[in-house]
Amino acid sequence: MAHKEAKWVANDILHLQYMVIWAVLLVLTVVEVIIPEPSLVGLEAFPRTFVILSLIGLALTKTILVAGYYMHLIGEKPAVIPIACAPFLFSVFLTIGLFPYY
Amino acid sequence: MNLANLPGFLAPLGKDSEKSLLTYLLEWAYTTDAKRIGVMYILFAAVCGVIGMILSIMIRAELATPGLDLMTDDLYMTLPGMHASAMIFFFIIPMYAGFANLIMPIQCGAPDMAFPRLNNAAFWLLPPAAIFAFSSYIVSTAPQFGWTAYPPLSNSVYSPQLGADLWLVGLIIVGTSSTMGAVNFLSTAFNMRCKGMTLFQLPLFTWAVIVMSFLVLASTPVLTSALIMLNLERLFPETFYFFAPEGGGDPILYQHLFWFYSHPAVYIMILPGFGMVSEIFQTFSRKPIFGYHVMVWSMVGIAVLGFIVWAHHMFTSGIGLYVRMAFMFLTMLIAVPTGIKIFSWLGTLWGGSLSFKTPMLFALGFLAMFTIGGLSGVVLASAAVDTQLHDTYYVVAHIHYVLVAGSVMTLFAGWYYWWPKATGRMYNERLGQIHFWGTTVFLNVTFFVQHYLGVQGMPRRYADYDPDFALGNLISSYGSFALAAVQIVFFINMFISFRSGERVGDNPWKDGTSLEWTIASPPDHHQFHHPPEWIPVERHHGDHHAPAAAE
Amino acid sequence: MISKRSNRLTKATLFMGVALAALLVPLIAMAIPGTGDMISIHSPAGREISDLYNLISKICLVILVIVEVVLFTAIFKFRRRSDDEMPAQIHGNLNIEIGWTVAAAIVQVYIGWVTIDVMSRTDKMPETEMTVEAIAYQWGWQFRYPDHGGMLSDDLVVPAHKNIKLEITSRDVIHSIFIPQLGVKMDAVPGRFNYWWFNADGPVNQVLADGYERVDVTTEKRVTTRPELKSKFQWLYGENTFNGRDTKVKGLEDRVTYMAQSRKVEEVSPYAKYAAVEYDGMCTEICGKGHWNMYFRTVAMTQSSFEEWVQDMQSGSGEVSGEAVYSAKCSSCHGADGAGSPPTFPPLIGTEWMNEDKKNEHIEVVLMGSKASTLLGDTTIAGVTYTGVMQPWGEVLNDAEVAAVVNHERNSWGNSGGEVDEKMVADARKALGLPPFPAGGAAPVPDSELMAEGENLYAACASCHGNDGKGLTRVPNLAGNTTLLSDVKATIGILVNGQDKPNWPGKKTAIGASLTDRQLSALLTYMRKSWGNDASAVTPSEVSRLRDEVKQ
Amino acid sequence: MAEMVIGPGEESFGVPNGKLGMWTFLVMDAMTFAGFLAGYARLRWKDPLIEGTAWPNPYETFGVFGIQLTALNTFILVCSSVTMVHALAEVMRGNMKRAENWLLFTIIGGLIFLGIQGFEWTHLILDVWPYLFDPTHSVDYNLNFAATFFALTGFHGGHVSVGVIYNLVCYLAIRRGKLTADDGDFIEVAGLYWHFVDLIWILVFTFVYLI
Repeated sequence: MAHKEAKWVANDILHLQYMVIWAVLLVLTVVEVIIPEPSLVGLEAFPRTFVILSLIGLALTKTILVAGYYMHLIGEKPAVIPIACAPFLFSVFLTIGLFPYY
Repeated sequence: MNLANLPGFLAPLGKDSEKSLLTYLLEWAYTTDAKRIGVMYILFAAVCGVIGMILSIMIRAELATPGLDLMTDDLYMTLPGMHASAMIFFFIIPMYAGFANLIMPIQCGAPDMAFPRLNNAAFWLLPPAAIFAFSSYIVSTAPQFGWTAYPPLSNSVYSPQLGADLWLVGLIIVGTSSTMGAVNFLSTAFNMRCKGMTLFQLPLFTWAVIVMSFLVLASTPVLTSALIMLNLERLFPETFYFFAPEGGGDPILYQHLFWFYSHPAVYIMILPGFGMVSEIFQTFSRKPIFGYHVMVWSMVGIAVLGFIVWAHHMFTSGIGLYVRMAFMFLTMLIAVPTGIKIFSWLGTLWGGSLSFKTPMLFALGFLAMFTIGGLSGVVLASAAVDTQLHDTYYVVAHIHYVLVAGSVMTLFAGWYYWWPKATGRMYNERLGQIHFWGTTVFLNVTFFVQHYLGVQGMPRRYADYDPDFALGNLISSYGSFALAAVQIVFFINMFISFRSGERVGDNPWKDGTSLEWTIASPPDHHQFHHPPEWIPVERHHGDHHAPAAAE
Repeated sequence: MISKRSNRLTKATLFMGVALAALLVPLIAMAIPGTGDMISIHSPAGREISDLYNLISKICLVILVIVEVVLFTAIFKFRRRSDDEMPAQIHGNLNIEIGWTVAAAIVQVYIGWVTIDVMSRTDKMPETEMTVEAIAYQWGWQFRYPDHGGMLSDDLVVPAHKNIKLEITSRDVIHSIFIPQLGVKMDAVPGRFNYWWFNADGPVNQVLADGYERVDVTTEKRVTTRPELKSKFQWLYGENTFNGRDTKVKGLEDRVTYMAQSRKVEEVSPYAKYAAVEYDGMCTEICGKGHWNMYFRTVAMTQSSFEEWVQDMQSGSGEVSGEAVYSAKCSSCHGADGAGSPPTFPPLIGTEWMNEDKKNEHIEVVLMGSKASTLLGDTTIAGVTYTGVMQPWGEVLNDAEVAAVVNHERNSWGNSGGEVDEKMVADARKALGLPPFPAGGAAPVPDSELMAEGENLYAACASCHGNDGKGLTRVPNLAGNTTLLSDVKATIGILVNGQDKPNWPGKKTAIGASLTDRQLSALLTYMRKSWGNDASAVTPSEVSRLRDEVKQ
Repeated sequence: MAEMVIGPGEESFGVPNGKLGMWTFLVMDAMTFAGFLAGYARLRWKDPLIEGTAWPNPYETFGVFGIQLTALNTFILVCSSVTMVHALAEVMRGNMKRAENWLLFTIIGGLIFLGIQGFEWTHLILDVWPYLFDPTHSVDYNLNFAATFFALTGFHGGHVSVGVIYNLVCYLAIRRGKLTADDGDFIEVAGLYWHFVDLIWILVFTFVYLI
């Protein structure tokens, strides 16, 4: 089938790449745990909006990392990427619409 | 009619299934052939359509005269909800899925759907879901909270009956089945198109199915999550308080989630209809569609805008003033792509050479009356007017003009259009026209009157009403009885035609230009003996009569 | 279809006939006032909505006519003459497409703009003179008048020509208040208040209100009782069937109010003796079995007759008939004949509660509904378990009404369970810890509501008395204040008349005078129950009684 | 007559059918979680003045140890994502033996995650929220904190168990030799689902546990 020729190039580089991404994810998780309760590392509490925004930002970066490298979206054919990003768009519509403006 | 000489894909495959009907039916049950699954979807949807129609006749019979004379309000209150769910979830959407299964793989030049076994599983989720939903009448009182099931009416305190649980589970299963179908349609359309059939060579019906599948994929799961939340709250009332105000919940949350699904759902219920009508106008006016790219992008426009307008169903639920203004303005914008499509169809008709066979009659009837539905939608969209007209019979009139004069008319048009292709036999033209004129006239008699009832202030889902509205309801009831009677002509026509209609060749309408008119009718099990090769051509009629199917 | 040999003349006339029909049909539709004008013409917002509806309908009809005319001309002009006819294969024309896209967009934006303009006037809440709380419950409405000591009424009675603010909520499921003639429509969602306003400035027929001439009330009697239905087509020629525009003001004396099944068809409306006009009100959000039966009346009265009505209601004049209360509140579940509707609502005939010694349990069931101690878990009578939920009617019915309905149930349909009087009901309320609700008194306001309101009101006092009630130097300390806790009358006296003691830093202003009974009772309840004080709540009816005695 | 194999046509996007099907399925699944998360967001935005709707701070309710345990849980799920990717890389490279082992680690990672999640549920139901089963207890904060917690983590837990079964099927197929080196697509699609489950957990973990 046409798809087979794209052999995975130089697999050992890939291994290293996965490990790097794994380490980054680990660090981000640790940071995420510390931000809402900085007293764990002796800092005093951050302002509430900073906590929320940074947590959401970190979560999204981790999501993009996993989707990009582990789900091979990086080297994927361009047609799949809009399909992959569609749910983010629609969930943003839903969440904005749901805000209780009263 | 012994089984052996059934033509094309209807013919039994195995030796022993020729002899015994049971094995033949089992063969159909396990089939992975998209055309057979399409036929099964259509038959299932037709049965549920009849059930829905019977429920609507019970409603109109009760409302014919003021006063609760035919049934108690206990039974009546179940009818609007069950009529709506029967029609929406078990008639219109499965019927469109049936035509999509039957026609779309052929139009793409694909041998079959991308995941044949998933296709079969998606169909076989529907009958159990229908049994779940309709058995609520037998097991205990059916749900009395309409098809919208707003909590707290739909929670375990105010509708404790088992029927409500059954209905909810039935709906979740239907949602899963239609998303499975959508996954299949998208994979087939994107991945299995034959040589030369690029995305912008696809016929408009296939484009409509693609856009419908995307709508299904992104909206049905939100309904599933809303129904799961409601079910959790019904089963464990002390733990889950999603929609119970005393526990910190919010009933408006359910309405938001429900309408986030249900507005794209109304576009799911009309877009394939747009696709069918575009195909029929091209064939019967011997002219390519007016503005192919505009038609495709307006369908995509309707789909995307469809996701950001849902709160116009909740104008009177107490959401903020500026939220209402925002959603009202977006709803106004969504009328633009629909308007473009209607004008493009008029452009297709203009300058063509129109032949008035039954499919064309239904398509023209659709175009004439769907405009009324669309415009009463524009009237309802303006939030100030909606405060007076919300949940009155004006909304019922708008719903039925858009759904009956919209989706059902396109379904009839598609049925008559592809009946010769699917069965190899021509229907009786005279009966078809009687069916068309009967449906059109009685449809208007039934539903146009309801505009006035709504403006006069007659609320929806009422078992009994103030006698001021007696005359309007009388006319509407007589119209609906006649509308139901005319459908018998349709079934007679189809039975006669299947048994003894005259046989037709590959291109019965002589002007079909898409791939399905190049293969035998009914197509064989594997419709394309060799992968077809579509010569990208501006789909001219006439000189280039039928695309070359490389033998 | 069309015969081949028709010559040019007939073809032309045929074409003209069709084009004319395509034009006339929508115009005829337009002529029937149903589409042109709404019936919500009895309030300014309603009139504006009606005019907006008129405008949008006209725009839509113009578009409809264009589409239909183009469609029908295309059908007749381009019908296939000969079989091998081949039309020009055009693929669309970009500037036409851009043209109608822009045209459609402009029309939509215009409609959107006009609607936003109207909404800014109708949906925004103007300053209102009176507030009425509309409380929906399963299959009925109840209106509380906080400005008149929390008085309860089954009909929305308001002074005409005044901006009325409706605070709409529900006690169980989602309902929706809908008064078509006044253009009022808002959902009643449990757990939150939705707000709407209206000003019933329609013609009040008895008194020549300023600028409105007396509208003659036609005397045609339109009896709507069921046996009349034999002559169904009598409606066709009836005066107000289908001509849409409600020119005739539904005069009070002769309009037989059709109150569907639950309420008897009253020959003369109970508001006949006031100078008023009536409009129907109903529910439009599906709320279960009795959704179709939640009629109430909106009665717009002149100011003088409104005060007269308030006096009548508060003095509780007129003895309460148990049968009327039963048919209004209980028959939709327990059936007019007391047989109930298995398996949801239990029958009342011959059950154990009816015999002699179960009087108090019967009262408790009526007061507490499903939460009554005797009803914990599903009630099973003669083997059938009943899952229906019963309203706690104690909040809705006062002692006289409870006694009347209990007596009615105990002595009809063959039951003979003896008599019950108001005092027993009042004692039962005290035993159950429910706030007292004597006949004519104000509906008991739950303490939590009073506390919440009191807290907001106290913000004004905090500047001197401090948030903790201790207050600044030499300002009386409210925590543990003896007069506040023991002598409510003296406290009201201070608040209503103000006081000036030599050693106080400032004069105590008479803020109580400007507060309504409910606000004053809320403030007192808050002060008597916070900062360690634990005294009983003060009800609005008590405040209104003491206020008169104390006023100098 | 050449047997028509049901594979991608000439004009396909160059993506195997399975992957395209799985991605469209993941769009659907993500929207289900979007429905739950939007519901969670709306329930949380209730104004805290109304008594009984104040949202507790997750750190106090779960306790610092609870949060750290869940962070470990997230880390385990990320590890199982990594082992899944390695398994896929090995299948692509052809030595199925190593791929089999990596897949085994993925399954074990999934099971550990479910175990910790189960432990946390029992701990929460029995100790932190006894009001669930015995009405005498009560909690002053918004009851929907527990409701949304159970809905989100329960629904995600269901997806993880389906993912573990899915991986188990792949693992047995490789062991029995049913899946050979050139069946990379099958494993890749299983990997897609597993990474999706991990991705959703990252979002659910942030919203339910941290914010």
